[in-house]
Amino acid sequence: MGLDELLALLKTDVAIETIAAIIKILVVLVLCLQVPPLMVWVERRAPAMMQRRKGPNRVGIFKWRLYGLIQSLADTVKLVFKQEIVPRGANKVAYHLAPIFGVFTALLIACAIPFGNDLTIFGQKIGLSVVRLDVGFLFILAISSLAVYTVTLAGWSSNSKYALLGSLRASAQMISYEIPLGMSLVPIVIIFGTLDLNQIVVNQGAWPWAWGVIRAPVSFLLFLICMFAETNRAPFDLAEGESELVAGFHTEYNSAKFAAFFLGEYVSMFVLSCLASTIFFGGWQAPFLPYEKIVDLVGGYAWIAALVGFVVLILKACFFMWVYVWVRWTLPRFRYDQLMGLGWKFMLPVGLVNLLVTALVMAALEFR
Amino acid sequence: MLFWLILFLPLLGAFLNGLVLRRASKTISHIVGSAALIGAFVCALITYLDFMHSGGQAQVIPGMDWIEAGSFKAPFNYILDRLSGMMLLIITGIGSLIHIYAGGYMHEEENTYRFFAYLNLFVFMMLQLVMGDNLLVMFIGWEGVGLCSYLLIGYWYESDANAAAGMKAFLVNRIGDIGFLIAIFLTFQTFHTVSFSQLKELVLTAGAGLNGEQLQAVSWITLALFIGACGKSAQLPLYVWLPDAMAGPTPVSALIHAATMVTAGVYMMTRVNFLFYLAPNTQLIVASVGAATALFAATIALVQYDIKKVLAYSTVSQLGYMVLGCGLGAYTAGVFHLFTHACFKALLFLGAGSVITAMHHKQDMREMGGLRKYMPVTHMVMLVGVLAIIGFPGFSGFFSKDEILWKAWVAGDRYHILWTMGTIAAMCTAFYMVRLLMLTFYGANRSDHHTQEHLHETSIVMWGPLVVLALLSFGGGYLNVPHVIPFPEHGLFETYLAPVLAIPNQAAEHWEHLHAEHEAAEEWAVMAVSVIGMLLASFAAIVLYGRGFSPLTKALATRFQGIHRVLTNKYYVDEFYDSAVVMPLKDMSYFLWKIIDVTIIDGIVNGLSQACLLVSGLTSFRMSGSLHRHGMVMLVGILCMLTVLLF
Amino acid sequence: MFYASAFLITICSVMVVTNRNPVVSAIYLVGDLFLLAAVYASLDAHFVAAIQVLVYAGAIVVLFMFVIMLLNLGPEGRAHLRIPAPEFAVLILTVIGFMAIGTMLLTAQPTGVGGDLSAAAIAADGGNTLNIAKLLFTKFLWPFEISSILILLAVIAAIVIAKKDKKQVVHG
Amino acid sequence: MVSINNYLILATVMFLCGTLGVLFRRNLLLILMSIELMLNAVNLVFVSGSRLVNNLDGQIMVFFIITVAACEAGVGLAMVIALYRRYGTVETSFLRMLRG
Repeated sequence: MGLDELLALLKTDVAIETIAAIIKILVVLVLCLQVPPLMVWVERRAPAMMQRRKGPNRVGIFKWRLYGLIQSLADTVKLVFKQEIVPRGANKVAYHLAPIFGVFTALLIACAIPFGNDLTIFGQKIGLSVVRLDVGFLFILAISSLAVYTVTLAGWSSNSKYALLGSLRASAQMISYEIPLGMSLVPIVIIFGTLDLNQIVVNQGAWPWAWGVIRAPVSFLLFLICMFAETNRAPFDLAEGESELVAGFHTEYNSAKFAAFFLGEYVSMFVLSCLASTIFFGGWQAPFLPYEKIVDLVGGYAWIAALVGFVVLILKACFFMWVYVWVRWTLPRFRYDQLMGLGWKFMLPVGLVNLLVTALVMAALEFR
Repeated sequence: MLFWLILFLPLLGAFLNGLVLRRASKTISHIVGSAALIGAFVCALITYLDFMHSGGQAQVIPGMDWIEAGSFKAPFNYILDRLSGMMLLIITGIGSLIHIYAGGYMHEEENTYRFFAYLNLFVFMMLQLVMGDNLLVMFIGWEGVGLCSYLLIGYWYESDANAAAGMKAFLVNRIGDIGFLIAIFLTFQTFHTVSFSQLKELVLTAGAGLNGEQLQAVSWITLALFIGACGKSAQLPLYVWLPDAMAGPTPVSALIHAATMVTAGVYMMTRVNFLFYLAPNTQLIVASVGAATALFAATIALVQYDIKKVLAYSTVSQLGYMVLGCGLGAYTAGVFHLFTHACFKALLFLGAGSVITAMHHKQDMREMGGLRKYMPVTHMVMLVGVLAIIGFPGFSGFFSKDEILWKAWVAGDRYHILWTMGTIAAMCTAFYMVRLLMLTFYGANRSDHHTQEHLHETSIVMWGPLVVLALLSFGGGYLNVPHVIPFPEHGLFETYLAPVLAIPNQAAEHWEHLHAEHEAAEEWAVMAVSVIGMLLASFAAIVLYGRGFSPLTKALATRFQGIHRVLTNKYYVDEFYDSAVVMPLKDMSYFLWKIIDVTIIDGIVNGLSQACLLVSGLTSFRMSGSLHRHGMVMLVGILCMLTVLLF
Repeated sequence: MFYASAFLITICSVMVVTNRNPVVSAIYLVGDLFLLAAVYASLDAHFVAAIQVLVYAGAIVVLFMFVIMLLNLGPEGRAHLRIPAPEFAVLILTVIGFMAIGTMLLTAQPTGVGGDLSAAAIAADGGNTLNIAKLLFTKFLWPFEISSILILLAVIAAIVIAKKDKKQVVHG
Repeated sequence: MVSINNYLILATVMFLCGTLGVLFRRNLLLILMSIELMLNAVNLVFVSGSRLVNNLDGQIMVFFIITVAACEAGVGLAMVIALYRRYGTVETSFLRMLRG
């Protein structure tokens, strides 16, 4: 087989699609896997900064300490190499499945997030998300509803009271906040008229006043609150509740599986941040710089423009990650009944009213 | 628009009074109730003038659709013609006066909102009855006024007697209502419509006339309708409720049981006069019953001491005259008497009400007397009322009652007996009305000291309406002056009502005598007989009761002890009904309850359930109660069915 | 793709029914539902696939798990599959019946116009979801509204049934 | 393109599993799960049938079935909880109230 034939084979649609898919998967995977170590570092340094202390700063390779960044690496190594202990009476299958499931769902959601506009390579249209779904929105909701299994399985299978209590709390919380989450997103669908995430980004445009956060501010607030609840983060971290339940559903986990929970949690935080940016903050759209303009600026190379969009999205997501940390170290923890009350008696009605108002306004605009 | 205001202003008043203003003072209830009626009267007057101005042709005002089932249609349509227009004015006009008066009469009562709400509702229902263009809408009004009558008779429901009187009125009316209902069914079956305007057109334009079968049906329809009228208009034998209905407040007696509701039967018969003309046999019955009622009730009234009872029997008697008029085919005379009677009987009742108020709610005439000097205005208006009802020449009753008697005289030889009864009843009327006047206003006062001290004329709210009614009672008669009497205008009312009355060609022959010419001397003679009889009777009453009870009264009472006792006890009709109808009914109900219901029906039901228990007890031994067993049996069954279906 | 899913679905279904432990059964059920969603997606019914995961896997089975955990149900005894003889006959009968139906289905020749709901056709028509939405709010509007009332009733019924006699209300 | 017969066979197998589960398991929760399995088999038939006859009505039916299933699960589980609270078991072999 000559080189020409090989090239020709590579230029077929199937080949291009396959190669693009592999690249996309790799990029997203690597990106997601880099998040937790970084976040661990941020979560240690940021409160230190807020509380006027130093935080971890000793670990370094030779003399490069990188503000303690290496600490995360050391922790990871430590976690992975620890002895694995499975509690007696644990359900083995479920016990091993739970952390994997956590990472799995988080990464699955990441698949649907558009990191850039559609590219045309060798005459083949490639969507810059791992899977380009016309029901991406529903996909995300569906998969995020699976996240609750991680908690449930982990808590139940470890054969421990604390874990079971933590997981009951967490799963009730996640089921409850699933509903306002969906409610907060429906107005977006109404406004932008599509379930395709990339199309939503395109419809928002580059001008910040046309972004989702301006058009549906109530939705954004609801989504933000649900984001915290869905990831079991402070101020909704009752599932862990260190002071009461030791560590909630993952009390009985250690070593690599504990690391996997960590991984899953941070990845899902990151993914939700990306989602928030995508839906409410214009996604990969750089503010004030329309995509076509960027393409013009860089001399017609669409892939450079796509790269710019990618970076913009990551930056936006980083902002939300920062909000996570910020809130965690600012607000105290809710009481359980307060949490449930907030979800059912406040968020849900507000979400419904918001939905109704949005629908009415959109109908009115259409009639006009 | 104005038309709908007439209908719905009273309803609005009832609504406001009954539901909204429950906590309001009685002054406000009074003002709201009266204002609704006065507003309705003004609207009615404007509508009426407008209607007459445009020629006075009957018109149907479409409302909304109501019942539609196949060919059966009963929309809420309203009819506005000369008859209903006149009734409209009577109801709202006299109604307004009575409402105003009621404010004074009910002054010492609590919770008058209820009273005015019922009264307004009554007016609304009465308007429904009068304005409805089909039998069904009329029936709604018919039942509605019955209901209001029941509510108002039992207004002072704390007393058992009042509640019982209300119940009696309601139940007796039921008998008549059944007649009415049967008439509606028969009408629809025969003519396939219940609308008055369509019926009229159908009957009058039927080329060769109705066939024998239809004529037969018409006889039954009219008979059934007359039974309904008997109930509502208190004719023999269903009159018994009306005297008892005097338990209600006097304005109610005036409005409902004298002026308006009780005339509903007469109105209804006039409304379908074209059917009655077709049924001479029914007409004969109607006339006979009317004359009999007139005489019967008048004789009872001779010996009553309760002022309202006297008036009640007089009302029954006068209604008898109206019915007699209708039965003679002289609907003009009947309706004209209805009109004059509405005025003077309302006047008499309200006057009696004033007297009762002054007497601290004592109604027995034996305790009254000499009130003339305490209540001059009331005395004057009552005098006018009495002169009107006894048919004193020049007053309205003279014109209307004599017209009916004259029609009875000319109807033919066999009707002379009816004329005789009517004339005797007129003499009785003169006697008891003058007796009432004498016992109440003349002679010495017989009340106790305490009452005597507080005797005084009533307020203007009460005597104001009386004066208006007195004027009407006096002047009303000149609307229909007989031809023989020299007067600028003759028979205005007859001309007025002529378009409403229609004798079908088929029956024209039978009713020829209505238009026959008679010698003036004959008419003068008949008139003279009744006037002389009236004067004699009045004189007798003055002699007997002019200065209280003269010794002669006692002598007469002992001399004719038997008759006197029978009359005092109202011919024992109530007792007869009690033993002939009520007790058997009670016994039968008891039998139905104890034997049929408890033993047989309940026995069957209980026995069935016992049998079920027994059978299931026998068969339940195979029941495991296991869900799975049940499910499996189901599944096997389904599989079998599938097999059958598929292969 | 289909045959793999079908194989796994079959295994999962069997496991759901035969496993001793309710929680494991529930996990297999989730797997079942997930794989079915994949099958739906392969049939270009994306909306149904998403709803399947969202409602079935994400809500209904979670509810099951929740209840299992709430009642703290352990594995059943060994006897959970021991079937008395008469019932065993029914079992055999059922299996035979279903096998007969299966055979018929295998040889049946269903008629119908296939293929026009292909991915390309659907995409050209505005997408599966759009079409379903159109149908749902026009032809099936009344059933849709009635189903919403049904859900409301179910919510009320569930709360009333599961309510404790005095105060506490169980969430879920 | 996979023949529709295969989908139907798969649905039959699922339905069979569900039926057997309903009939032979003693645990109420398992019975409810088996019912879900049966409903899913029906859904599969609907979706593949919808594809076969080129009509989206089938998918709408699935939508409604899922709705009903959700209601059924909610009420059913509430009943399970109530039963458990009352009798301390969810084993059907102990629940024989149907026997009069």
